[in-house]
Amino acid sequence: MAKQTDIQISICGSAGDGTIAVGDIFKRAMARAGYRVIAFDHYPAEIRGFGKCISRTRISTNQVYSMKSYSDVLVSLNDLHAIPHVGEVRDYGAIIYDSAPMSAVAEGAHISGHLMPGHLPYALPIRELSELATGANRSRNIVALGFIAGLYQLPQQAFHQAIAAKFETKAPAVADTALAAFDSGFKSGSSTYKFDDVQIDHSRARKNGGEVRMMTGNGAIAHGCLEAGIETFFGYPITPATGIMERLAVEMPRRGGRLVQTEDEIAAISATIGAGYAGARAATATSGPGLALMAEMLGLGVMAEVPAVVFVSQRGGPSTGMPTKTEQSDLNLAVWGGHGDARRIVLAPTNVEGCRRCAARAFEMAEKFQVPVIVLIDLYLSNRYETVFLQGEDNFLPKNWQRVGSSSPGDNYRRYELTADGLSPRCVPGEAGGIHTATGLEHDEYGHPNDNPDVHSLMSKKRHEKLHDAMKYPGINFTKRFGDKGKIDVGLLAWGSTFGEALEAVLLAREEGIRCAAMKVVMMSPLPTRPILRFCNDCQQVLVPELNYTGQFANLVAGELGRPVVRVSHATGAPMDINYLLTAIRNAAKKKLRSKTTTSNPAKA
Amino acid sequence: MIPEQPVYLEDKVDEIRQSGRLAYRSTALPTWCPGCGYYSMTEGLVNALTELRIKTEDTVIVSGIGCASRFPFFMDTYGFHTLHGRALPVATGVKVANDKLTVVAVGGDGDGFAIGGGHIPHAARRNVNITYLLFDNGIYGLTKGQVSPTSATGFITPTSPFQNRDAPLNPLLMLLSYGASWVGQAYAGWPHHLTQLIRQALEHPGFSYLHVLSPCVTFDKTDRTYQNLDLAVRELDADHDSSDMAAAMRAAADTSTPMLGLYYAEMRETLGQALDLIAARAAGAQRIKRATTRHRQRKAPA
Amino acid sequence: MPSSTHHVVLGNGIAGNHAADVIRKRDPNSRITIISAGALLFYNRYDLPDVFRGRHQWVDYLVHPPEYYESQNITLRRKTRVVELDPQTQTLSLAHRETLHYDKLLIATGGHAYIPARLLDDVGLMHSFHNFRVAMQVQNAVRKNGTVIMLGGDVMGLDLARTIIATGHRVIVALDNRTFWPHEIAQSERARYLQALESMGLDIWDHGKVDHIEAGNSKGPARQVFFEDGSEIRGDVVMPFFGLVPTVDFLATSGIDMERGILVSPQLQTARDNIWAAGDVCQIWSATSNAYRFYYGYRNVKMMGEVAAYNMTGEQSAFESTVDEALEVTSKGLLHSPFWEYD
Amino acid sequence: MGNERVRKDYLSEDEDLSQLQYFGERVVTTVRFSTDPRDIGWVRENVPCQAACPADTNIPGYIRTIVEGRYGRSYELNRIANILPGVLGRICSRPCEPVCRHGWPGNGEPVSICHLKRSAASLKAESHRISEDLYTPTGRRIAIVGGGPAGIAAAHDLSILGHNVTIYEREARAGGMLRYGIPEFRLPREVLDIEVQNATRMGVTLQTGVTVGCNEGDIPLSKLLDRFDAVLLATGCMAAMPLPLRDQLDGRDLVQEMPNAEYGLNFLLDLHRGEKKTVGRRVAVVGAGFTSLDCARVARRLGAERVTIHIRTSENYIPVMDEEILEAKREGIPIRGLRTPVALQVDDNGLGTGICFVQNRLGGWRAGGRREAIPIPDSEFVEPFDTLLVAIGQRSINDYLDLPVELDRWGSVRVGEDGMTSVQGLFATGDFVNGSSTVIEAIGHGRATAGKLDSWLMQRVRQRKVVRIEPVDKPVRERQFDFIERQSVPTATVVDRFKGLTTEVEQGLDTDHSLEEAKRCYLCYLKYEIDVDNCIYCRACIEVAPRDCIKLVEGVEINDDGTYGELQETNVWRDTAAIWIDNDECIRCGACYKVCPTRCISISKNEIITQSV
Repeated sequence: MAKQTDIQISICGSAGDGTIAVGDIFKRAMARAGYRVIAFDHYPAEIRGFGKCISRTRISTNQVYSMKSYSDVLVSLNDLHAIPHVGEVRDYGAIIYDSAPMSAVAEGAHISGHLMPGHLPYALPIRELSELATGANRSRNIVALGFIAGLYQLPQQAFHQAIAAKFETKAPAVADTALAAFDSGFKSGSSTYKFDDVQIDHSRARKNGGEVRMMTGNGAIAHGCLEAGIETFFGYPITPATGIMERLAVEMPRRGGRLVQTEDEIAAISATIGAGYAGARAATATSGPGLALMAEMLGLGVMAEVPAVVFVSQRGGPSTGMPTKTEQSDLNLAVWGGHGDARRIVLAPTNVEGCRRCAARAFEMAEKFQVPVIVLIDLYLSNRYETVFLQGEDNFLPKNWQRVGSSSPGDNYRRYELTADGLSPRCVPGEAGGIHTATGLEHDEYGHPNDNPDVHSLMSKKRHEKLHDAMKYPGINFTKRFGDKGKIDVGLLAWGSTFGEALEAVLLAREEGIRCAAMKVVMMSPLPTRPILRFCNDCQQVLVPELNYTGQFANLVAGELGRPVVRVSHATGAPMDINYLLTAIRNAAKKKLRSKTTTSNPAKA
Repeated sequence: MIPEQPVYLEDKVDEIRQSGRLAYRSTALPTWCPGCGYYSMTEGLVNALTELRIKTEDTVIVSGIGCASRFPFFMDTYGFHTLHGRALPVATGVKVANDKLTVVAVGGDGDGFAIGGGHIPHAARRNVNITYLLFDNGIYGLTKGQVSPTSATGFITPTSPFQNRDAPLNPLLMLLSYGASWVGQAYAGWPHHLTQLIRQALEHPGFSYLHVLSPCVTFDKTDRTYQNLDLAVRELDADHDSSDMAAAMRAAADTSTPMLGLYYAEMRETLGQALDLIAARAAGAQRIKRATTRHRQRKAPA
Repeated sequence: MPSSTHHVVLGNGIAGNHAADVIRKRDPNSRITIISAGALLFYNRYDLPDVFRGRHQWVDYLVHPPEYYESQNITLRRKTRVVELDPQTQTLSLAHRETLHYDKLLIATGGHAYIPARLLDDVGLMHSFHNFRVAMQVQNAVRKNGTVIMLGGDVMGLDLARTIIATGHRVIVALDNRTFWPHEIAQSERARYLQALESMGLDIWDHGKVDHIEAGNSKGPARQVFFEDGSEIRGDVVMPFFGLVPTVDFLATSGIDMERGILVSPQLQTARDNIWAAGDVCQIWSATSNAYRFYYGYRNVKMMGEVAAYNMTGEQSAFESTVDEALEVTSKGLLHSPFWEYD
Repeated sequence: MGNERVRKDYLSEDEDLSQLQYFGERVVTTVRFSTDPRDIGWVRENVPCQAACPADTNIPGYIRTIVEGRYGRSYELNRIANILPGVLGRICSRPCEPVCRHGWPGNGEPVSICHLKRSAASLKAESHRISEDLYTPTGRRIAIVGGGPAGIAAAHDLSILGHNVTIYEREARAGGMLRYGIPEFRLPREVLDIEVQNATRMGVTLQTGVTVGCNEGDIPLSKLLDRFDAVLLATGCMAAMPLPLRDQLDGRDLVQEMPNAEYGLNFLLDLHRGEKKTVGRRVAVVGAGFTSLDCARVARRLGAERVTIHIRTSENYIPVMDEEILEAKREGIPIRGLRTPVALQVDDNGLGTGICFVQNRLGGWRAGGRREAIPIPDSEFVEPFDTLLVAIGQRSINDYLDLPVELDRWGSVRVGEDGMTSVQGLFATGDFVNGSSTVIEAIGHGRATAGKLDSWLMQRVRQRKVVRIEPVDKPVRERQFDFIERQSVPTATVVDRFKGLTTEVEQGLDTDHSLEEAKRCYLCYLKYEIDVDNCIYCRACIEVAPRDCIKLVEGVEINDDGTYGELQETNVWRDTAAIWIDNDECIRCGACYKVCPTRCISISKNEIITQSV
């Protein structure tokens, strides 16, 4: 069929069923096979035991940036957890479950009793197959995986490699077992008559899948850090940002980088600022609660003009909130958080590829503009997988800060020299002639404390205006418009992970004939108001979808543009619901029609 | 005192000029209260750095908030005046970023043990190779004389008008139990002794903690004055074994007559060494891993 | 009356689905569960021959769209096999080790192809036609202008044969005493009926009993059938059409009276309370013939389902067949069976 | 009186920490002696009183010993310098007091150094024994012409140095001006007698009533020169300066011709030789020096009703201590200023009736803080008198020289660096060389010349000045001392004074007042120094300093003569090589010493002493 591949597979199980692991193998295998992948796992806040795990993977011929609102296939490794998710499978989608559970189940406790009439059941003796193939039932997940691969005739080779890679650190026997389980699943999948209408267009799979990498937002950030030659990282574990540190903990030492787990977020940002001051490419990563703790030190970074990169992955708040749920409610904190006029750069990538690019560029920008840079993502983006091209690498700049300003080291050196663009010559410890004291106190050009009114106003101006050029920084699209060109009925102004859903919704809306477009905004601070305003002026209505209750981005935009926008806030802890968004678009379009009819007539007359 | 050999001030002055000591000073005059022990600490550090021939550009002094916060401004070394209680983590960052630097964190008892108290144990256990000069005057000087974690019980201040009822901390015992690899105590009134201890602290590879007793000449005229400290302090017994933790703790426990000198010192892997080791291990691990991967891929298609 | 009565219907066939339909009408609030061993929603098996006419989408065979089940609030459990029935506790044991409680149970599991014992070894080499999936397999297995070998040749087979021949294939019927099942054919009449078959385009192969079946070699037809007299024929598929046997294996321990099928009263009531049966699975007491007998054909089965449904919901009506069961030869000399008719 | 406490502070060996607020123990190292120009220069510069004293008196030294109650030692310290403490404690012109640091702007009144000298002399124990460091006899013979202060001082020193000294004194008794010029109510003769006796009793031969001169009966100078290894002329200025008058023919001196007019000097000399002097009802005294004041006051005591002193400028500008002027006024003697005598009115029988003055206005300054007086034309007026005493100055007499001695253009002998005149072996000293000056200057000069003479005789320098540097283990002053008022000296009532010529006017300070006054002294010879090795540059000292006396310095200039020059002040931290106590500004209050957290401030006593070599 000509139809391009675009399927979403959900694997649902209980912690310990290897749900996430098998989902991981699946998406990596699909990436190897050359499909574009986006995946988002849901796992429980509980450390161990029976929490629900869902691994959702959407594979497509061309990269997409959001999950579908429905799944095409659901695999149940644990019916109790899977049953509530049966409804997310579309009509004529497939549901795969174990037809031979180990122990008797109470009435209604088996998923087969919960399928919707439109679903296609695949009752598979998963456990038995696992035991048959491996002598144990621990490989149920991989049997199921094999079954899917077999059922849809996915390339076995890719899965073999993915499994091998997955278990390469374990004893060889582990991988052998896994492979055996997979093959048995694959066999039964291949021999099962396929009723569902889940279609995969094998012809369109890129044959040279190797150059495509599978990454989470966290992984991409880590990757970007490494590409940027990160030298030091200080972090404190916090969901959902921990993954960044864990990845770097493995990779940085191999490249001579240094990573220290600090005693708290305050220490983490402190050490990062310290390292930045000392000239290292330094970063830390945290989530909302951690960022709140870091606010004060960020103020210091701004005042002392010390480069530092802070990766923030938002989660449900306030307070401890919902550590394993996603939300975009730390925008205010990231942009305004802290005391005083502490303007900093805030980047909010909208997809995994963006995470990597922003992460790498963040170091360059922090260095160039001598200011802390916050890269703001959320749990959804942190944990979701996407395939990322590493082909045609953006060539990220190596560490260097040009000597701007007239005063050169040694010769009447002024660390905070007032220059045209507000950027001052930076020296770091070890450089003779560059000696200075960085301080959180207001200071003169030499860095000497000075609270004289002129000095304060001049320096405040410097600290703010030097960031104007940040909006021109090459290598990142700080804003980008998608969808219909020119005047449109509905425009979506979206940021962060939500942009993916916004784009999806816009595409669906256009299929319904609504003239609409979406603009992604990647730079939150300073806000690139000019392009945003241009976009808004093209729109009858501007919707700002975001995952928070108060509409923080809407407030930011409305505030800076002085233009009303429609808040489409969605604070459930889940990614933006495409249908919800679609409805909002429809309504906006309707409203616009009404207003047109009422207003246009007198205009004509 | 008049030395046996006639010493003329201007000769001394020339000597000082030649010594290069002054190069470590900034141009700005220190703004501490006259008589403040910080001057003693400054000179001690200046002299120690001079003796050790550490280049000014290779020295970084990190301060938090409090009377110590201005410390870097009075030195012509690299300096970082950071936030209340955060000198240690920032210093750690600087050191991790560049091991070649000589990093000195300075702070007061409030900065160190109140708001920053959480950082000390970790700097100590990590054994990050920096020197922490803690200036203990048992009071918040910058905010005009409130009680601090090391204020004596019964101390009366604007925030403890009916006497401070809290028991003071025993910083030396804390640091010893935190596993600081070098713990010493000095007294601002003994500048030569202080200098020597700072020198040792700087030379020690690892986290060196020097507790510097000093009065607050402005806000404490009654309790911890130079007079009282002069009478109270004494040197550690000549036979004190600085490798004997128990002995060090016994000495530290005696708060009535604070003893000055090196309490405890041990050689231990520093954070820098640890990170290098990790890097080496990581490099090794990578090789092993590739091997297994190849092995897998041969097998997989079967 | 708001009823939480759980009506469980075993079988996703004509009887079961019509019963469910009636139960819903008569008791809008009751719980209705249909249990099906198959994967699909209710579809009309009488249409299955169309697979030879290029009707390959199972969706096209559905009697009801998915929405129907939602609107009727009928739960359809597919891929679900019942392994045991316990009338005492009114529970069903399902293959996946779930138990299901019922208040009123209708057994409409129908029947499945009868395979003579001597052919059991060769089951793997024969194609059945009882559901969409196997029907598709047959359709796939038969080459263009290929040959289909039908063993026996009951009315279902003959019905299928009509389509296969119409789509340009050849059908060989290996005669047997169950040919024309379930019609009882007097020896005297037999030749006339065979005549009619031939005039319908079937090839008659009258060489007695089949000895065994073999898979053909790579080239050439896929199957060879050897007869006891040493003769052999070749074709793409071999399909057994020896009539049906009721699907009642899971009732072994249930203590329900059975002969070949489930023995029921004219009200389709089994010997057990709250259990009815309908369709090909049951033998109904006939006062006229003083015997328990089977009734076949779409209309009978549909009727049984409805009667059972009425009685399950409080009626006491009896089943009476309105179908003339005679096999006839039309004026054109073609065969016609009333069991081929459905609406 | 705080007396007891203070004594305790300073005397007790075991210090009481609570009262002396300084910390820790000093390591007192040994005393050392220095000839380093920096040390000598330091004392010279930082002890202004001693620098101002012609006799180089260790003033802080003797004042401190008074505070310590060691009057005897105090007396000795004085005597080492001027050999006549009791005398100078009364009539010294006190060049030290105007320069006293305590008198500097902002510091209040100078210490009454002179009165304390007197206290030392008068309060010392009955049993006090003076000490002399005698040199072995040299056998050299020296003749000194003139037994005035200069002569006596020189004689004392030379005799101590082991020479045989003979004083030839024209008058009946030694003492010169002290005995014949100064009235007894200022200088009781018994004091003079004892001290002259003390000065001359170590083998000095006094030949009184013997005139050296050219008249018969006189001993010719040339002869002395033959008989002695050296001769020292110390004949002072024993002649009055003539009053220049309009239309006064050459050679004539109306003052001498007039019976009721006289030169003040002669008036006093005669008086003290025992002549019976009388004065009229109205006495006009012309002149602005001690002599004129003495004449006026004597005249009052002799019964004159109206005694007026006429001076050319005004009393602010005359070389007399205010006390003297004050006492004169108390005694009812008005001083009339801005007038210059131009003529005398004489009646038929040659008696002067009035003196004619021309009115002056003040002009520019002259050397020594004197003012010009510029006559106003046609402003003459006449003051009538019964007796006129003229004391406008004195000059030396050298008509007795029978040798060709080189003179300068004022007619006094010219002496070289070595104190010798143009004639080999002939030395001259005192007013005879310098012109009319003060007693202390005469003594100082006499002793200086004696030293030179000795060197010439012995062909080598036998004595030198060195700085004695002694550590002081604590500040000996307290800031509150700086606020003690200058103690005024009790004087006799005017009634009592006029009972006779001998009633001493100034009674001197008693023990308590002496102590109080002595406490005022800054003890400038104490050197406060910061040990930069120990200094933490905390500037606590600067904080407590009462004046701008402690400075941040890059260094200090050294003058060509090797003494300290200007401090190179800075306020740049990096350039601050030392914190330096500017002893020029220092008032030795000890505040810095007490506040220093590291005890890096040291105190040393720096005294110039004479050391034999």
